Amino acid sequence: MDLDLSPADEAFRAEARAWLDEHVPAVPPPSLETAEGFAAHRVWEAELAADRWSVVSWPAEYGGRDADLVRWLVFEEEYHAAGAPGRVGQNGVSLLAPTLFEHGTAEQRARVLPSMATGEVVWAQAWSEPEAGSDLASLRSRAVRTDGGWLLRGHKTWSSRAAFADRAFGLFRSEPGLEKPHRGLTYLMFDLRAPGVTVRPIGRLDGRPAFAELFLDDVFVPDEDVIGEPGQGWRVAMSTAGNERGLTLRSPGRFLAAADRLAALWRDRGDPSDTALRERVADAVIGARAYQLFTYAHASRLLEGEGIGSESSLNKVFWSELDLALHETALDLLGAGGESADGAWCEGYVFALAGPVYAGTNEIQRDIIAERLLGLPKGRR
Amino acid sequence: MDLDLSPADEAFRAEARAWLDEHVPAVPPPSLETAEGFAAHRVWEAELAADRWSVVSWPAEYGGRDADLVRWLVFEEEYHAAGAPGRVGQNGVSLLAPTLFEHGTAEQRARVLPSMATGEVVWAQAWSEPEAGSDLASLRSRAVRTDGGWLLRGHKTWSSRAAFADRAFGLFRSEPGLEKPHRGLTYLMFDLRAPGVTVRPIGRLDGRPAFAELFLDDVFVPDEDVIGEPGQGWRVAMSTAGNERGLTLRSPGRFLAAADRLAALWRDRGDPSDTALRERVADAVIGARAYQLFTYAHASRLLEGEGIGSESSLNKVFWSELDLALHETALDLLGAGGESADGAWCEGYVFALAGPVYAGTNEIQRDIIAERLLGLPKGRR
Amino acid sequence: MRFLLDTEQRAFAASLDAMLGSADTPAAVRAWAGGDHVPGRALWSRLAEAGVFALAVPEAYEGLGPLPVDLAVAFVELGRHAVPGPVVETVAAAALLGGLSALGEPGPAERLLPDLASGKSPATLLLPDPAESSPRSGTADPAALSGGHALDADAAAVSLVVDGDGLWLAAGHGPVRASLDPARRLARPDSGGELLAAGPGVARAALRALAWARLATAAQALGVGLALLGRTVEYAGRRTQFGVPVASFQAVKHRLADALIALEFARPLLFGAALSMAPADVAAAKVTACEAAYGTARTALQLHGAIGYTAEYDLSLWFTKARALRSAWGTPAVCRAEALAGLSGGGRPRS
Amino acid sequence: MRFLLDTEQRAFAASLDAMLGSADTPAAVRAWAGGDHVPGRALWSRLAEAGVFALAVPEAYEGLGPLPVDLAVAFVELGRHAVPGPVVETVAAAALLGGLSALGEPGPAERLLPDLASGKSPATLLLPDPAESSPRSGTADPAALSGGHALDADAAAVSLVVDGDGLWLAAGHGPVRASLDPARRLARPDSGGELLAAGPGVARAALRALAWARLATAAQALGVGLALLGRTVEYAGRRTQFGVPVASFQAVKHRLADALIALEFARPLLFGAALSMAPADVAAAKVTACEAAYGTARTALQLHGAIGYTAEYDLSLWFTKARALRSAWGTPAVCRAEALAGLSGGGRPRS
Repeated sequence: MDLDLSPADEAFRAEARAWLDEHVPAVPPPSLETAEGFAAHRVWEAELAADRWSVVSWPAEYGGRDADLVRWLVFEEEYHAAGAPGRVGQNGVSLLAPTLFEHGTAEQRARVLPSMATGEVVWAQAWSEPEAGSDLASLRSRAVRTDGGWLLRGHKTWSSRAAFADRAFGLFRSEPGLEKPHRGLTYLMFDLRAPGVTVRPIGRLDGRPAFAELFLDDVFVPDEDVIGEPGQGWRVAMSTAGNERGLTLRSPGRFLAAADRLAALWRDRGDPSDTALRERVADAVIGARAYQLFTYAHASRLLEGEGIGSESSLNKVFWSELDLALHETALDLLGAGGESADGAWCEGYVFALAGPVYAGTNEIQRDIIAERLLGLPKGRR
Repeated sequence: MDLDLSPADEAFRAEARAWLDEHVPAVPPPSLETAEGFAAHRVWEAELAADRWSVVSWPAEYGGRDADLVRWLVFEEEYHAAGAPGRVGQNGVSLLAPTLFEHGTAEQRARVLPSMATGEVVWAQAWSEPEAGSDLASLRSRAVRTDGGWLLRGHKTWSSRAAFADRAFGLFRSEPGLEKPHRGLTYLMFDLRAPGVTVRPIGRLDGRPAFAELFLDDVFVPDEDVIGEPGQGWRVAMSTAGNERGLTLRSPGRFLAAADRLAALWRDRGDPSDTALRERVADAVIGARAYQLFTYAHASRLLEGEGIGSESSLNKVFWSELDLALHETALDLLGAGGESADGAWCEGYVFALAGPVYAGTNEIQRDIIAERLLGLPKGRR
Repeated sequence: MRFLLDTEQRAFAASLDAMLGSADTPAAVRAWAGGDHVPGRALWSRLAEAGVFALAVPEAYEGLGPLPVDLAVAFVELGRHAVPGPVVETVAAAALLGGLSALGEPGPAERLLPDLASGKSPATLLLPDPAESSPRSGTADPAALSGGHALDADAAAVSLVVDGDGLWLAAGHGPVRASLDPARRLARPDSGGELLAAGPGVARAALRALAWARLATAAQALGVGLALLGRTVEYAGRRTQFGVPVASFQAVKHRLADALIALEFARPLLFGAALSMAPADVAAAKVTACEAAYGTARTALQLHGAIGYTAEYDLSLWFTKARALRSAWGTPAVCRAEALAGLSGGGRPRS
Repeated sequence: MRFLLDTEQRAFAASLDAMLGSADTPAAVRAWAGGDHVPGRALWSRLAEAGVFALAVPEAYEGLGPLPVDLAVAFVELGRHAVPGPVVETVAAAALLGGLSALGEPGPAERLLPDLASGKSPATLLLPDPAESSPRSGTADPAALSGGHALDADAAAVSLVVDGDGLWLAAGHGPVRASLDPARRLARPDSGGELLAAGPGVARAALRALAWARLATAAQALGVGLALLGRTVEYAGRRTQFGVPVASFQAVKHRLADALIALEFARPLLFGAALSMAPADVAAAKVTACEAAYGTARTALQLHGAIGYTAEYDLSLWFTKARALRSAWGTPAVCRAEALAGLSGGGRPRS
């Protein structure tokens, strides 16, 4: 048992750190959830890509560095510690790309991945529908067979980044009426500027359009943009839903960096004798460290060939509650001034509030933990 | 809207305070959960009764003072503020006596109440059975008809005080096999020293016999010790289960006094700059005050003739969690020394631990609150 | 001893509830957040007509008060409907001016109070952190009480600033900054302006204003929490997932039950504080109501799922207010410390 | 980078688990609580044979160590079975003596360590509150670290007392006081006795002993928590109320899920601390494991209902230990402060 990086991994860390020290902008770009901020973040992705830092875990042929899991974690730590900008291409890189690596054709990969790596094409996810939140199998949007492709009809919502993104991917019901709702779904990619697509941005709590509704009215999608077999979309989506570099092993780097900023805020602005706040700062710092070490243990198991199991539900509950506690503590540390919406802590707080809801609510995660990890009887869900 | 006591009520408070100042022993008697402590507490009850302070809310003819709800609350505040001993007769006074007032015969009242008021006869409750905890309707112990009375057979448990008490009361199944489990139960009083009764004390977490198991092997109970009609026991028991002076309006005096002791401990032993503990002390003090005021509002509604509703579930959850938080805070304030089992805080902590479990677990109370007060759909329980 | 609202007080609450419920208050909130004060001012006038602001103004100055219990009744309804604007600040300004008058300085009261009572002049207020009554607050910010801003100074006709022993009528204000609650607009009143009063009475009157501000905030927070709970109960009963109403899940039921417990035990603290107006009682009510409201807000957001998180769905109006009120007019840490300092001892009722 | 126990370490855990599981450990716990040390000493010998105490003793003194990772592995199993006696204290005493030896004072180590390693001499230890490493603890108790007692001094063959720069071998002890955990017997070692060592090295070695005590306590607490969770999962699946297993209620399931989350995130902190033995890492592991164990204990008690509350049902053995360990060798407040002081900064792995 050890936590030591190999000399090659340490060299990788040093190279990443040096590049970031040189390139990370001193003044962060405007919020990702504004038109100008979105554009600025594309420019940053291009800068990353130019030196092959935008998708380190991808194969070199698609612009990556073939980084294994440990190096990916190291890169993420360095990236967030350097205070580098948010990743506008995250949905594509962590959700769509793994699916393409596993189920896409060589042609799809060659066509889609390079422009994703550079930020030239930004992808939005289109999973949820108004009546299908955590209960994803109850999707109603349809893909209807047509000559040379499919016509998409329906209504998607909570589509992150879709207010400004270029393309989207999601599941559509191609064989309606089957008895099992998980069957008959098809995984498709489509253009957000295609005829028939209406994008309606939805304001977040703070009014910023962090997601959008998509109204799809006979949107044509050519056969080449179907991933995997038609009707097999659920299996295609699920096989990478737990992708290790995405939500499952959600980067500890982000929480470590936030905990460090919180500790610094505490040292700068905190009243040293206010142990009530000090304990909450300590819990956040300890929690970030626990999450990092848990992730290293998880990564070690994966590197030994173990699969990802239901323990990803432990992750989800832990990081989402940590993130929220961390930001609530920061706002409380700022006192009445914490109400001000200008600051990074306030934006981070609004972002963190969504954590316990998306990617499977924490209630559902707790059901999964109880049933699959503890073996308790399945209740009605 | 006011919180002012009438001059007569203030005079009552002053009289109680003066009597308690004079009589409360400087050195508290040994723990109620020991043989010698139990005996000492009986002596104290006799002393209270001699000056008609043992059952203030009872009619004068049975040794009381006809105190209304407000005076009862006032008395309780004074009693606990004075640090007076625990009440060994509590089970009888708060559970059995209200039932006798409502459903007993004049003969039963005359026979049972005076010796209860003096502590000469101490009563234990005998509700629970091994397979019937919160689900009280599933009782299995039987009362079998015999000449001039009933024979009790079965197994009761978690009988508070039964290790040292004289008599007990409880529900027994007199008409087995009925379809609805709440039917066919009879409410009986019986002698814990009668032939056929085996009392097996059960040690609490700290080893003290705070309750007992009762094994009943054809224990004869004369007809005169049935309360209400045979077969109507559930109705008889439930009609006073929410008795206002018992568990429902659980005396705020006890929590106020404990909060005051905690605040005093904080002033004596706390590190003033340790705001983490200070906040918990403050929450306990505020919570005790909230509970007091909530109870005054509740009492005001009762005095206007409103019945007791499901809001008693709000009470139960609140006081049991307050009591536990209060004692956990005190132990934490004592630091590593809090581990010592000698102190009153440690005994209080062990006592408080049972609060969220007995008299309907807090889980069941939350179900009731959700369904009856908020109108949420009844789930499976 | 009758610790219950009387029939008249309940009728007052019901009439405010009905009035605000039919006035499209959410639209007024959104307009206010965008800097358009017209619908909010119309609402303000109706509240004034109902006597809300007059409750904080002595009868000598065309008011009905001071009547803190009735004020608390009204502010629960204002919170329930997420009414925008410097409602708390206007009450606090009235308490300050009324207090100054009682201390022998009636001039500013004579001049300003009638228009506060009538609703003609919404007011705002910036108080210094009262060191004597505020133990350490967990922040080094010198203006911990308000973050250095006065709420809605851009909409107020009267901006009062207490600075040491001086009470100033500010002439203008700095740039408006966004709050986490878009309907709260933060600006620092310009320093200087007209000196309305000076002397030790100003600081004493400021403490009185602080107590009234906290009482009104506590009441508003309780109303915010009740609205959040009510909306969430309704939504969870309607929304289905996995084929059943969300409200039938036990975990959902228990979270809602806990929210009700927290709110219903904040309520007696609020009215107990209104009866005594003792600083410790008011601080206890403030922290308890605000924590209950924020806890309910978190529950509401979680149980609504993504829709609760959107600006266009009304839930956000209450959610963001619950968060903002929590730190307004004294953080939870400050209020707990004051409550502990004043409440402990005796175990006997205080009134 | 391979942050996983190896096959040998897992086998070691499994063998201890099997041995303790077949040894009627609960009976030994109850005997110990009653002052009968015979079954507990028999268990002690078997643990020593398995090498548990030798893991804290350097090879030069007939030990196998120091091997903190393996020690943590062992102590998780000791906690899982609620093993009685001064197990943590013996390890801490060994760390102290080994530390002194490394600082050039081998005499006490030569004399005492072999018997600690072999299980012949259970040891206990009283350290002063190390002011330099312990920020304010929230109590004015001068002996905040241990409440002024040494655990099980009546059963220990070696009672060490650090007093300033002096290390003493105590000759006897005061009266035995009950702990909330009946299997923990508290006594104050007599002052004086034999002076084993003196000088600044003693205080440095005492800090090392504190780190080892906290590591072992954290591991023990994790095992206690895992045992409580396992027993409760089993009981809730078996116990029916209202016609269904208690474990099928969603509220029950969620409480158990939360307990698992807390314990499983304490585990990597424990082993990370064992790898670095940095005081901040050890403090973080101590507070996190102890809070997780106590939280699980509360859940276990609540979900068992009345039976969990009885002395004769085994659950109480773990419940009371979870509570006692929480404040032993550094309260949560002390450990949080030390963790914060040492962990913050960098956001990069420490090892």
